[in-house]
Amino acid sequence: MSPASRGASHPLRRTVPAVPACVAGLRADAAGYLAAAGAPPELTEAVRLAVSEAVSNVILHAYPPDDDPGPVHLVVEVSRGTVHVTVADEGRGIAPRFDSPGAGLGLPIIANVATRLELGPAGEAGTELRMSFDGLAA
Amino acid sequence: MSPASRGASHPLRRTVPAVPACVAGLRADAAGYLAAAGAPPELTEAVRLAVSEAVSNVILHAYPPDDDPGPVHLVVEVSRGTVHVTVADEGRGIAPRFDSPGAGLGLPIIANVATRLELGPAGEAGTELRMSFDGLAA
Amino acid sequence: MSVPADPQHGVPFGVDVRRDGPVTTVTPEGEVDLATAAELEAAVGEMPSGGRCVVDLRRLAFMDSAGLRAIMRLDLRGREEGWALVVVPGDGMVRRLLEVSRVGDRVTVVDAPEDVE
Amino acid sequence: MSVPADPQHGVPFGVDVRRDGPVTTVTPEGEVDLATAAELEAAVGEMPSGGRCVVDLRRLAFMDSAGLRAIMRLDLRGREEGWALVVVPGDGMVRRLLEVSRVGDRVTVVDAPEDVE
Ligand SMILES: Nc1ncnc2c1ncn2[C@@H]1O[C@H](COP(=O)(O)OP(=O)(O)O)[C@@H](O)[C@H]1O
Ligand SMILES: Nc1ncnc2c1ncn2[C@@H]1O[C@H](COP(=O)(O)OP(=O)(O)O)[C@@H](O)[C@H]1O
Repeated sequence: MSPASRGASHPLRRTVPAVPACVAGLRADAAGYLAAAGAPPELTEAVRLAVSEAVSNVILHAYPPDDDPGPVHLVVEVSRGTVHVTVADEGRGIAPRFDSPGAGLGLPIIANVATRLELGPAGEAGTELRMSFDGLAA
Repeated sequence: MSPASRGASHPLRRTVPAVPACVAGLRADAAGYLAAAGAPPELTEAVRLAVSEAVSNVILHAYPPDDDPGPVHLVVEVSRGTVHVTVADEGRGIAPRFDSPGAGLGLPIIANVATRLELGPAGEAGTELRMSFDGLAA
Repeated sequence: MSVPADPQHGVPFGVDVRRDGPVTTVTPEGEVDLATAAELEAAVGEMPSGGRCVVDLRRLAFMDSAGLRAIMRLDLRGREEGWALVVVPGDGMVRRLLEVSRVGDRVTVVDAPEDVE
Repeated sequence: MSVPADPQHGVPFGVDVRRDGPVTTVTPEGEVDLATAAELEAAVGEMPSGGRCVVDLRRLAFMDSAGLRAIMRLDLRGREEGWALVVVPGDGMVRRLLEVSRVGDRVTVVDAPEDVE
């Protein structure tokens, strides 16, 4: 086992308030973790983009705009050649919204760069988005 | 085992050309299957809406507009209190599209009415959307 | 939602249109989806500036996002052409869809056509 | 994509703006996301009708859908106000994002700012 893959055996875990300034740090943490795990650049780039979109969705959609921001949770882990990324919130759950500040781009971008995407409820309230990415040499 | 739940043990499978006229028949087939399986009306209604959105997405997005329509595959099955619905195509795969004829409503509506949604590649080409719905008495 | 007795054989789609001076009432029946939403939208036809279009959705057995998009486009047309769109969603799945998508926050929603003004 | 040596400490976001008669060249550096896209959009400022705004994205280390939305809004503003938007995406992740989202079909894309006309 190389030092890189040993380093990757502990998941990366972050919980921060969901504000626009947090997006850069979370995607950089995810990219740094994967680089240390020996991921090829295309894979790291796909995860950077997906984390950025998923965290932005939490900031834009999970909590009522006038409330104090709630938390966003990020977990990145590597297992048998696959990168697993989870972005979760404790917000109001997914609903279609005509007044969306986005343009319906986030989820399709994630579906495009990830191998697989899973969306479901998170604990008592909120949304959990799990993404997996193949392409890491085991 | 009631006759209804016996009837539900075989999955419903349909493959038809992805044209607008097919949406009504596929969601009616799904609803009829669930009614026969003894599903409560709210659950049947959620599946009807999700099937309608998922099949519409295949018609709108999976195949290049000028080509002959490709197939849409629908599978509905019931297992241990959960309804599993799969809608798959053999098209170009998910991509974010600014010129989308939709408005980014389909996937969030499905995420809203389903318990869980999973999106990934289907076989050699195309997209597979799996949805699960809790709430069927086992 | 009024589910037809046999969902395989629902009411076929159709739209009833009544024009009464400045008020047009459009009442679709059956199911609004990708195949039928354009027909609902087209049924509104020419509207006089200052008029009102009441879209009565209470007889629908089903509506999906294709119907939401038709309603949003009609709302936009009304704003541009200077007439008012009023939607009567009933109390079934159509109302829930309008609420969850917040389309109900953007367009005028009433309980019955008589309730306007 | 030019990944900074240490992704934790990328180049801070900034926008260089040069106005030369009818041509404004806007060159952002760093990463465009929810926190910085508004700054990119605002940097374009007042544009003369008949003018041209070149947005040179080649120095970006990262861009996501917030950047795509900013570009689409600038394109719309240009069409309304009568000036042309030209985007220089480089050959990394920004170009791939423009291509996959088809934003590259809607806005004018060139390989280098000199390539206009
Ligand atoms: N974490 C979330 N919490 C609540 N709603 C969400 C969340 N993520 C996405 N959504 C809903 O799903 C819709 C589609 O998301 P997305 O495809 O990312 O579009 P956008 O680019 O408009 O953000 C959003 O408009 C929003 O209504
Ligand atoms: N089966 C599919 N094949 C290819 N692309 C798809 C498919 N389903 C969805 N998409 C893409 O995902 C985007 C978002 O889908 P959705 O939320 O359902 O939005 P819309 O209401 O615009 O159809 C679509 O604009 C399309 O680009």
